[in-house]
Amino acid sequence: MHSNGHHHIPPVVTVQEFTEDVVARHIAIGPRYRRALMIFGVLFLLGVAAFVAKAATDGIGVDKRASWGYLAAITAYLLTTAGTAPLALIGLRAIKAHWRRPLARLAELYGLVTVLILLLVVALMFFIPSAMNRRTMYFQSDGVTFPGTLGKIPGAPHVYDLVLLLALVAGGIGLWWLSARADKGLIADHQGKPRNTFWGTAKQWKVQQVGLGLLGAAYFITAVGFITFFSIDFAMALAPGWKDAIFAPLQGITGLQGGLATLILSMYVLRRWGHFERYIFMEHFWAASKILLALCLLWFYFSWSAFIIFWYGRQPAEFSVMQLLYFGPYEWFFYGAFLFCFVAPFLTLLWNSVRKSATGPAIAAGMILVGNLFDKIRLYAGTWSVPNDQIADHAMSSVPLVRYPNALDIMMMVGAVSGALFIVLWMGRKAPIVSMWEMSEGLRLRVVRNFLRTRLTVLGKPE
Amino acid sequence: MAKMLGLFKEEEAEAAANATEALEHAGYSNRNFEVLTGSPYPDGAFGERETKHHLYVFPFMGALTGLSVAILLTSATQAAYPLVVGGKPILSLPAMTIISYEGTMLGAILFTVMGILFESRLPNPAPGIYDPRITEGYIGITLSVADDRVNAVEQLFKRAGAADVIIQR
Amino acid sequence: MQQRVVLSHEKINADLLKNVLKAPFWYWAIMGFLGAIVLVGSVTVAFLLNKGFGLSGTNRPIMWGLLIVDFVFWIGISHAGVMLSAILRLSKAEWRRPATRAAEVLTVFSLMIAALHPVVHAGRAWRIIYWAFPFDFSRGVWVNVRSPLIWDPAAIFTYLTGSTLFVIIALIPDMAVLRDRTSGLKHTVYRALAMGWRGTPRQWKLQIVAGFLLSALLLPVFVSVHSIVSWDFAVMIGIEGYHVTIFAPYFVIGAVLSGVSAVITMMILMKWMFGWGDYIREEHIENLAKLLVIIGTGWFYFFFVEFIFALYSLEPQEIALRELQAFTSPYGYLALVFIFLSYLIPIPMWLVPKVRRNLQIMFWSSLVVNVGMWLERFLIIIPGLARKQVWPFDWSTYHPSIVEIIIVVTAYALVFLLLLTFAKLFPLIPLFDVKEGQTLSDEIVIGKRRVPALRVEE
Amino acid sequence: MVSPPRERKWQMVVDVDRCTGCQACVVACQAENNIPMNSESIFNQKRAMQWIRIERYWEGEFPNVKARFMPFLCQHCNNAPCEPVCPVFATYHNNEGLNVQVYNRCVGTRFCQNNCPYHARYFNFWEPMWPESMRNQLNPDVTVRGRGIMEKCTFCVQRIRRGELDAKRQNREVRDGEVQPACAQACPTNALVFGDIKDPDSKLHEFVESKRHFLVREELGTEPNVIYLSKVDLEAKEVAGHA
Repeated sequence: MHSNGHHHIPPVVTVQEFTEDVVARHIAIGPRYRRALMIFGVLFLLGVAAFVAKAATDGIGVDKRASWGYLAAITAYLLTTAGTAPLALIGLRAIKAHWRRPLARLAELYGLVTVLILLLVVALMFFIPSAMNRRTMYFQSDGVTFPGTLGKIPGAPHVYDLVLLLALVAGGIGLWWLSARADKGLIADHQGKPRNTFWGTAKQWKVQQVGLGLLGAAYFITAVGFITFFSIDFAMALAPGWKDAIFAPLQGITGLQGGLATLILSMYVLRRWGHFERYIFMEHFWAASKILLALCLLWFYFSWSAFIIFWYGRQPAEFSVMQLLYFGPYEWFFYGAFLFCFVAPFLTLLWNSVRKSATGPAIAAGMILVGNLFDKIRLYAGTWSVPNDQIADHAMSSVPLVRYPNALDIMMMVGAVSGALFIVLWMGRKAPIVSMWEMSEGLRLRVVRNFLRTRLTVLGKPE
Repeated sequence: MAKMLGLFKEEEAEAAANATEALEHAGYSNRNFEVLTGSPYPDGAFGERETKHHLYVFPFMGALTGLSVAILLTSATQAAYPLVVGGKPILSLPAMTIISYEGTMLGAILFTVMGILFESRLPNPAPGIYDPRITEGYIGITLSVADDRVNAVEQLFKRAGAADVIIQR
Repeated sequence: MQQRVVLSHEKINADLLKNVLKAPFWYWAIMGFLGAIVLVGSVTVAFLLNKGFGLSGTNRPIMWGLLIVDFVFWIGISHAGVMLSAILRLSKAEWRRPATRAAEVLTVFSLMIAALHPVVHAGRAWRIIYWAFPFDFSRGVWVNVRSPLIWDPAAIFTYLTGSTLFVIIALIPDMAVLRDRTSGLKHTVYRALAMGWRGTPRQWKLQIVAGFLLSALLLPVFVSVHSIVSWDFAVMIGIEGYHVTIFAPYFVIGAVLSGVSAVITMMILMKWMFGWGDYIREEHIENLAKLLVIIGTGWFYFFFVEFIFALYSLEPQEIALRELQAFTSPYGYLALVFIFLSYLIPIPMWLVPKVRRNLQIMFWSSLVVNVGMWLERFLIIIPGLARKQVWPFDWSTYHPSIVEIIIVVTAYALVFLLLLTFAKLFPLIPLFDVKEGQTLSDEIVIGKRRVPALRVEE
Repeated sequence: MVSPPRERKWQMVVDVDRCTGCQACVVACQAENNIPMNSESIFNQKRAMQWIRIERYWEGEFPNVKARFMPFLCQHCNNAPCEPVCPVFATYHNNEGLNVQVYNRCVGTRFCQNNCPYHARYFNFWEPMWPESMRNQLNPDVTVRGRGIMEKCTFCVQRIRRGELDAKRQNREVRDGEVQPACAQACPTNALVFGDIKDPDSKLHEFVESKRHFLVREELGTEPNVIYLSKVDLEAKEVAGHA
């Protein structure tokens, strides 16, 4: 929808100027950048220290799960923000949205955070009991008669989650490497070094195009699959009586929302402090925030679909789950999530003028990132605090009390987030932080022409 | 005063645009003349005056109206005849939410449609000077001129390359 | 690859108004045939109302039969229109232009027919006024807003009103075209419908904005409609396999799958019937097919999760039901047909560009998807009811009676009849939308390549 | 001097151990509540109407086969799943713990029957018919239902009302055992016991305390007002003892 009035047409930048500008800025690292890198690195190390300390004091093991809920929460948080940031890009590439270009490389960088997620998930594995004789996705039982079980499968759930996650990590690294290849070559030229892998032959470009497409599809499917399994194995299956088919898809939606929010916020930072005003226009925020708005609505829709069924059913099992997740010990976290994942960003992004600005979408994105954290704490800290002896039941006999994070928990959470940002900034040095080949392609396909008495942008649609 | 309509062929849109310019040189600002086309053109393609509208206000008004009506209906009807069903509360908020939501959207849609008709000044019983060829792609420029200047404007249209000029006295 | 076809307004008018201005003989033949079916159907309905619902195949456990299955199916089809014209409009997809109106009209008519099903299906249809138009002052007792059967009419009414107005608003400029091409009574009617449209910049501007705004408003409604229909089932704790939280999005995406395939079928039919080769081109069908590959895969994910979670419960009854649904005759065979027709055959096929551009194959494969989706609804609704209770005393099976089958067939005939009637009175492809597409299409040159381009206002 | 009547909550106890499956309750109910006759074909169509039905199951292998009987009637749940789904309030919960059905409101959506976990609701597929000879046996206190509507056990509400009126006229409370639904009255083994749980000297209390006491599908949380007492199977006990 256009608001009425004249349309400010952004200036046309030639590929030439663009390349020189970005390359120059990439080669000369700024002091602010270096400082940020250092700070995040230190915070990350502190987080690791906190983890070690907590392991020493609280101990590790399936029976110690209750006190580690916040680690699970932050892992899920990273998974549904950084880990899902590439999904937004992949989707936009699939529909060939021309405004994806400035946030392409950022998304690919966030894809690298999957490595950190891998470490965290490995740590969490120690607290998850085997899938024997309880409600899981693996239907296993050792002799104890359960209907519809497959008997014994060793290693579930741990092995399967690990395999999926490894595939995800491979995909994340692959996406970045394949896309960064071309730009590395470009940088090498300007540094007078010889290109080592990528010469930009027609064949190589073709490989790039097709490869990114296939790899993207693979990453998308793996990510959805892993989120599904993770959210069930590490949350739902730990809360007896919680049988909620929509939970995994809801986590997927939350992931898309968080991922896009992460990208919008990063794009804002890049524009504001990275001085990319010439390449990142209001139009980019405008288009992105429209999708973010839709995702907020979807978040509510999915949550509501679960809630209305529980509310109507009124079965004892459903009642206790609603107590645990919505209106019981973690009610304030739920209200927080509801406010920041839906109400506030929705009311912000509702206005076209806000969507057309850079600050508005950035603020909304920030809110969503906060709300997502609340949501994860409610879900993971909540389910992890259910005592072990109930785990095989089909209804919760007692709703556990709330657990607030202690100093170590907070240090770990901060550490994890800083670790993610550290990875992004650090790898942002290896290849430019905007995807130059993709931007140049965009600049080539964008022409401004006179049409009768008005001036219009003409966008080439090669296919 | 006479109403005039200059018609330009579809493929000669450029000529039409020139004509509007010529009109402006001849002292008719773009609030005097109006451009009639058979299909939408980008804003300002013929240097016509820019459209101001408040369509975006309507859906919000409609949503508020619909929401309040729906809430009133649902809550009042439950309170009016309080029957316990399935141990659910007399004021079942989740159920009310769903109906209120539909009410809100209905209100928004109805008001928007009204807004569209109002803002585009439809229905319009007396459309004024018009020619069927416009829906065939011809571009029409219409304005009302003083009788003594009719010929001048006609010449102007012709010079710009009008296929036909219709004059209504 | 979008090829650029240059068409004059005159040609567009001539082509797209062909049927409106002068319908060929075969058109009237088809109309007569469908009319006959509808006549038989209405007599059957009257008979049913007169004799009572004992005429149906339903029995005590299986209280909801074929008509409810068909109701869900038509609601599903009705999700094509807004899905396409709204989402594609908002995402400014150029290839939406020939598809939008046909899809919207399909929405309106299938929704009307869908709404008829539960009415006919009720025990005392003549008293339905209490429910469908709920607020019955004479009795002092109001409707029960807690019942999904009250949410349903609310949602359907909103959606029907919205989409109808959507179509009407978009029709105004084309009414003007018809006004200028007709004479006599027709002319008077179309002049009234055109409401004095002249094509001023203001009117066009608002026409465009209206498209976006109404799309944005209709999208959330369209999602709510099928969600609420799904809650008709999902709120029930009395039946195994119904009380599932995922039903709402699962039904919606299934509806979109069947709806969009229905649109493909319909567009190809339009191309063949009216010879609109210049407007409905391979690339349009191809893009729709691509869209369907994504939607279908999403639907398959939901289907998988829904099924897996029935087993997740580890409750014997729940698992027994799934065995009945998937592995016991006759449902087992239906399940096999359903999964192959609605996903395993068409979706992989559509990954091949050659197939996507072959209208013959696309026509049949898109048709097949809807057969599958109809079976899906059947398999969701009937087996659960057949094993309604934990103890086998009241278990039963369901054989649709001839009466139900006739009514179902009539529903299809009626939708086609309405669509063809519309095609006689109004253009099925929005003229002004196609013309605008012509105005906005351009080319840019990169090296030796002429790339088709699009003029946009940023 | 009329004192306001005590709050009532009608409940029924079904002692599965005492039930012999003689179907007397079914016949009594049929006669009392003007339920149309069920022909064989109607049974085969699975459209038979019995407000109370005896479900019979065979247990064990021949020769030592046991017949098990389970009387089923509307459980008058406190959280009745059938009630909220009715769009026209044709069924709701009254303040005496009864799940009542209002025939005139019913439009026949059959949603309630679908959502009843006890399968206790019955739909009039046809206009109910009685042979000429039976016309005079119709109970004047009970509505004759038309086709296309739902009906189900009412705990013989007409008898409850009669009892209440008598009590009121004599300016006293309803005595325990004074009000009897047709089924309970007809049961030769007293397997069905009806009463008012709010009545301190009701004989329901002893059963409710019994350790054989169970509710059908308790996990659904419907809180039925019909309480079942489980079967006592001595042999089974022995078998269990040996094992």
